[in-house]
Amino acid sequence: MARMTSIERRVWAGAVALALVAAAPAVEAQQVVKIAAGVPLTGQLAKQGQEVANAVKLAAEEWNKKGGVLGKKIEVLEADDQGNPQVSVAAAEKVAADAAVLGAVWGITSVTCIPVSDVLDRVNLVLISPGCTNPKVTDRGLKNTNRVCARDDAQGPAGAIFAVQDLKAKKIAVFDDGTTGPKGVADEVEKKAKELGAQPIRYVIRSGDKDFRAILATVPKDVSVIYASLWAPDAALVAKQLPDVGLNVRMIGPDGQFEPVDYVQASGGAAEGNYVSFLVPDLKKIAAATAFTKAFEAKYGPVSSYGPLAYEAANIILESIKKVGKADRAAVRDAVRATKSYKGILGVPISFDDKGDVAGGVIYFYRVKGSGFEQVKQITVK
Amino acid sequence: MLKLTDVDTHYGPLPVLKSVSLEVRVGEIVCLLGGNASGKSTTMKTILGVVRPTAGRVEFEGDRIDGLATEVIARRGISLVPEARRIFARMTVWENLSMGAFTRQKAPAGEVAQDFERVWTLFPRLKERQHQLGGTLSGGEQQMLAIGRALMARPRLLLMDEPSMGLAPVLVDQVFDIIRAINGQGTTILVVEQNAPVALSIATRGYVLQNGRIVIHDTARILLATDYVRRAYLGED
Amino acid sequence: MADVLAILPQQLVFGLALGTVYGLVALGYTMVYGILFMINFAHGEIFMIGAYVGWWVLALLLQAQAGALHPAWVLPLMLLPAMLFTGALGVGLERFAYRPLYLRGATRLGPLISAIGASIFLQNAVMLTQGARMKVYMTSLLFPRDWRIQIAGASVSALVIVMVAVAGLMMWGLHLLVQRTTLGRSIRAVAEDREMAAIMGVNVRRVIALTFFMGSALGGAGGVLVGLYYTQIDFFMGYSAGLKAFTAAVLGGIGNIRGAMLGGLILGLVESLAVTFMNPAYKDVVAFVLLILVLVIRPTGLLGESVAARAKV
Amino acid sequence: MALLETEGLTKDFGGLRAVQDLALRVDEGEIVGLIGPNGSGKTTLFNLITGLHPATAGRIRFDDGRRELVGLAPHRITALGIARTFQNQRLFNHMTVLENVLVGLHCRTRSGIASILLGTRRSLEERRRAEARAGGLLSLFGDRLLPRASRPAWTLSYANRRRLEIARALAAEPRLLLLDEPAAGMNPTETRELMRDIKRIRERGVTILVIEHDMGVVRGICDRVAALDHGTKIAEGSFEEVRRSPAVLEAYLGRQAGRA
Amino acid sequence: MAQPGFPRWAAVLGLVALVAPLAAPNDYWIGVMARICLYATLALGLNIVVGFAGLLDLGYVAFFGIGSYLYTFLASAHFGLHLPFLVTLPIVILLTAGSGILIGAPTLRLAGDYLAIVTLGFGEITYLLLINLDRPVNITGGPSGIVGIDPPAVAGFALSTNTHYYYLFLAALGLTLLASARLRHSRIGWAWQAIREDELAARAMGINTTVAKLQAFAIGASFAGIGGSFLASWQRSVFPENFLFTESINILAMVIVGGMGNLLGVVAGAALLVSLPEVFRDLQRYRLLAFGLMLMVLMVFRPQGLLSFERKESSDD
Repeated sequence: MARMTSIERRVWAGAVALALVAAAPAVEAQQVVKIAAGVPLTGQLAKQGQEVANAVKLAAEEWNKKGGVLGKKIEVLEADDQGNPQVSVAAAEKVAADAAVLGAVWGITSVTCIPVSDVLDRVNLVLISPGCTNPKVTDRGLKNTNRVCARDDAQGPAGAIFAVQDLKAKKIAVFDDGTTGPKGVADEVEKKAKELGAQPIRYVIRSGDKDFRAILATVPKDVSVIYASLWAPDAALVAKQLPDVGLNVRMIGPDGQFEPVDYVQASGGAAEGNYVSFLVPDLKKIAAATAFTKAFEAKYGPVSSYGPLAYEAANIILESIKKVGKADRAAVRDAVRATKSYKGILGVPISFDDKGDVAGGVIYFYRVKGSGFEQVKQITVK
Repeated sequence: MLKLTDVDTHYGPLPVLKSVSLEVRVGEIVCLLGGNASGKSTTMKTILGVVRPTAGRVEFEGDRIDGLATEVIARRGISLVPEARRIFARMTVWENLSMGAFTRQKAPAGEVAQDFERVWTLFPRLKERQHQLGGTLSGGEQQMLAIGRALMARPRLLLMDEPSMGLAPVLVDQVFDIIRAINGQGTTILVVEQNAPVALSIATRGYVLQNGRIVIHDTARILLATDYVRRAYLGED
Repeated sequence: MADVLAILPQQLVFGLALGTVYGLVALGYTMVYGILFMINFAHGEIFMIGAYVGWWVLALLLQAQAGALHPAWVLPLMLLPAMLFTGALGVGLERFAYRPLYLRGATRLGPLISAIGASIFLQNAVMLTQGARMKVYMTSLLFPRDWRIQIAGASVSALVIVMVAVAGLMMWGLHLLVQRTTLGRSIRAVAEDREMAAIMGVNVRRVIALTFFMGSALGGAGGVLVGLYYTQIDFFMGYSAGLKAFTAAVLGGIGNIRGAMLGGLILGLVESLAVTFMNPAYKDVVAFVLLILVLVIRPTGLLGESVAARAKV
Repeated sequence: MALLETEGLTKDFGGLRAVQDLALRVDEGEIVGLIGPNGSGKTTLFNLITGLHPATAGRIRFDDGRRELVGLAPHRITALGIARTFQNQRLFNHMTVLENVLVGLHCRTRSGIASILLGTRRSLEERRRAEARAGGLLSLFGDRLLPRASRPAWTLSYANRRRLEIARALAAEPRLLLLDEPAAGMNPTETRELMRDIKRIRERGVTILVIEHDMGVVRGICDRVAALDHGTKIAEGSFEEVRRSPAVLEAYLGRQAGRA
Repeated sequence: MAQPGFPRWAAVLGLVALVAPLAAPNDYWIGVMARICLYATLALGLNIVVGFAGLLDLGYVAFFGIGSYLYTFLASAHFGLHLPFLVTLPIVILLTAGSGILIGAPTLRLAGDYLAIVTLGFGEITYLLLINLDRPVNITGGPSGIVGIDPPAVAGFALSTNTHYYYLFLAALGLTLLASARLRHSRIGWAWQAIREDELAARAMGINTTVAKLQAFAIGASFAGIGGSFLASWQRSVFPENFLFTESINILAMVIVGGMGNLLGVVAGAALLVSLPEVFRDLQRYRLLAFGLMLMVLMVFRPQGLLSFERKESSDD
């Protein structure tokens, strides 16, 4: 019996401790407005995730310099989703439970965006994704879910059109890495290319592998172009390893490769002349964007594709809060969706359609030149 | 030379040795008798510091050695021919022997070579098989290897745990002849045996261990005469 | 089919290069396992950290005097600090994260979880200090692209030759060390029978620490070579390389040094052949199915001895 | 009636012949002693009978020749009615004393997963009976084991571990019980107690084949004795006959003693 | 070890768990508690294989994934089947148990770490199949998973809030705990533990180790089937990324940190390893660093786990 009581005591002590832990983040008076940045801060995608979080922080700082919003200071709540669905749900619930949070910039992978949007929808909390491209993200018709990036089924077909019509490709090798975004784009490229009468051949590499030579060697020598639906570092490796297998073809890639450092520089010149599609026109030509780039680089280092998108998303949310004029999540959610022709740093006026996608569907193509990109073409996909 | 005083040893909560005291003097062959699970091997392990005594003291050449690490005790000049031989099965005969000489890496080169010669002389079979893996030897050869390995350390005190186990009678005699020869060359020996008659026939003195306690100790001759052995092993009255 | 045959020699070269890498990293798993019967899950991170040390040396050299870098002296200069650093790290892990456990007679799974904790810790420590962004090895400054030769229809770059040679030399050196030296004999003795080794006068703890040092140093060297060959490194690279190398070690028979090399080579070759003849999406499935088949037929791996009987949960 | 009979039984380990052309017979109701120096093949014989090692050649017949044991899986052999103890004490150390015995009852109980999960009355009833039976087996050894029933087995003393091994083996309701050095590590009082216990077990109708080094025990309990050396039977008969056999004397005491 | 029955501390614990949501400051912590129950169920399943039967399984996540996807196939728009929860769950449990036997069978001859790597291989293969089986016929939805999974509805009441899910998961945890306790004190449980302690002796005691091991795999997998169904219905979507190798490791760590074989310990391990990363959430980028360090420290100071089955007690002489 003596032992039972000791176990009992331990059980009680544990329960009390748990209650204390749970009670710790007690409701505080909302003296701030919080914006959540939900991204992988750790794990394989940490680099992209941290860039998003940094861009949101930069936006918040700039607003704070101008006096914040609703007369309150803006804080950024970083929520680590590790790029993992389970973890993202927990992170989203913590965000949802924090009454000071009025909006979220969430997600660079759809496997987190989708479950997270379900969680945030229950509390009417708006989210704008800077990187979740899967059609399912917005096709489910949630009122709170928006994105400032291209959908797979816009970017993919545009890539196929560019390859077939502009580069006169007959045989296209289509690569992806077996993860959501890249695979989704690759599927769309394949579909559209077939429609256009070209012959796509699919290849899968495994993200995390670094030696793709064996796969590249199986690519027929008569392919005219490679559509590499890959993240920038992997694309740089492919570009570098192509000469090792005697292939000399151009690559096309989606927005994940709009990375001067991780793609262009990392390829050590091998990417020269390759193409990358992106949602927005040349940032270098937009004054607002140059200011952002300068500020970002001064603070956090080189900027790539996600930074500007996340910065834009944060600004749209803050602008909507300002417009609503009160800390009302549902109102903010509706105001974001109602955004019309928002002019930020992306050079195109942003309007959300009724699903939360950026209206318009224009995809811009760039060619790698030197250490950066030059715009070569724009394609509109319906 | 070696002196155990009131040594208690436990495995977990189980007492294995209970107040064991014994002494081995320079030049002797001392024999430790007892049945299975009487604590003989534990005595060996306690001397070597493989298990720590929970009470009592172990002294070697006047210094207290209980509490020292096994390898430190080994370097002081004690070596063991373990029960069931425990040679390194995946190493060659030569390598096993050179492991035996591990503590003597700083010895003059010729000396170790000399020791190899000594082992080859004692056990010509081993020389023939010096490049064979230990695990491929027969039981008797493995026993020779285990003895040879222990000798390579040039121990002042040699502990032997059941050197006759599993050997054909003819080999048992041979092994005990060798033990006597080693002793004649100046090595003190503590031997644990079940084969009491043979062991006592070469020993100076003997201890009988039963359930972790020393129950008898006397000179070998008297032990043989008391017929303890005949009683214990053949059930004679 | 003719196409496939035409690229086969090339594929074998790629498989060999990859397999060498796996084998080198697998050695670390196997050495630690051989002596402690413990899967050192942090070994992948040690490999990754080796790659980072090598990168820093190269970066500093480039800063000091751009150009005129010749692999003949730069490569040893990268390898040495990487091996020393990772070796020391391995010893530190053994001392603080594993030894307290095995000394206190934990179940074999305790050290496994501790190793996983160490792996998570090291990965994030590197991310936080070196940044989450990948780093690029300036390999082309050391090994120009046109340093390559044609052998039997395959184009082999100088880097691959150097990599295979260095890895081969290291394995050969390790083999000699383990087979021919007193230290090697004491390692094998400790692996076989820790207690008897101590009775022979071997300082068991020191031998275990040294084994960690050597296994980790080889992992670190693997990191440098892989960095050069892959040209990109990041804090996460230890995960998949570690998993593959571990698989290679088990395939060959874990605890067996030659088995690790063999397992690595087979895994590398199987992967490159799998993508040649099959849907590349199933490359890793093929590798794991092979592993399972091998183990079902030979439950202790290709060259393994039945140490598994001792390896109880 | 021959409960157990081996014929030409042989076992090789690599190059080593551990048991050679062995013929042995144990009649129902007997206590047969198996003696011989360490390494003479006694334990290997047990492993062959219980199916843990496959025989290289020969036959093992059980139940008056009705069942051939060579080739059967160990659990089938146990189910037929052969149980054993181990020389080096293979108790389930982290299980309680009672649970060790309950493991022995495994082949005499039937409950399937579903009835256990549902807690059907049959399964509860069976478990209650099993626990009662296990308790009964522990009480065979007076108050040596029963008061310690809920302790982990590793906390037991040497002698009690030996006793628990026997209780665990009896739980399988064997007709033939194989005891591997049951008296090792026991003091004289404990040994006397053990001899009494073994005789009592025989009275319950269990035939016993026992390996033992303590000749007092062998003489005290065995109806017949067989002596092994190097895997072959060198003598068989009453204890006195075997003890006087020159081959046995030589095996135990060396050549000189054998000749003496 | 407490004999079966209803120990008093279990009643206390149950009571605390029942009223716990009232003490939770917000929905997030109720969600964390729900997740604790979910993972405790999974950990209990793995505990049967690793803790009871002593078979080191590094690919447990395969069963978790198989359970999730099976549930999804039966109760979502993916194949247009919208079977009711109370029909789906038993089917999933049975099928997942079957998958346990299928995957367990080839591993029977393997011991220790060789078993570990083969199960790891099965885990990886499962993940790769989930990713790739969207073509030629779309079965798994590929890397972008399947969305629009039905929430569980019992007798017309559809679960929606975290509190609902908490009570559902808690009930399941209670049942799996009860099942674990019953099995632990049954002839099958004793057989498992005997195999863990000494497989050879277990065989000599008349245990058919082949059958016993497969039973362990099947029961362990069936718990994962429950967990998988819950995850799918709670998350409303499933992705291959839910079922990475790290998840196997995570669940294994719960079992070991808690104390292998000890039911309360396993639940405590799950509670600790689910809540620690949440407690560390405010550390943001340093979160996993702290978590890794904690794992090491925990193991160094409690090598046998928080509550281990190996209690130090005095001997009897």
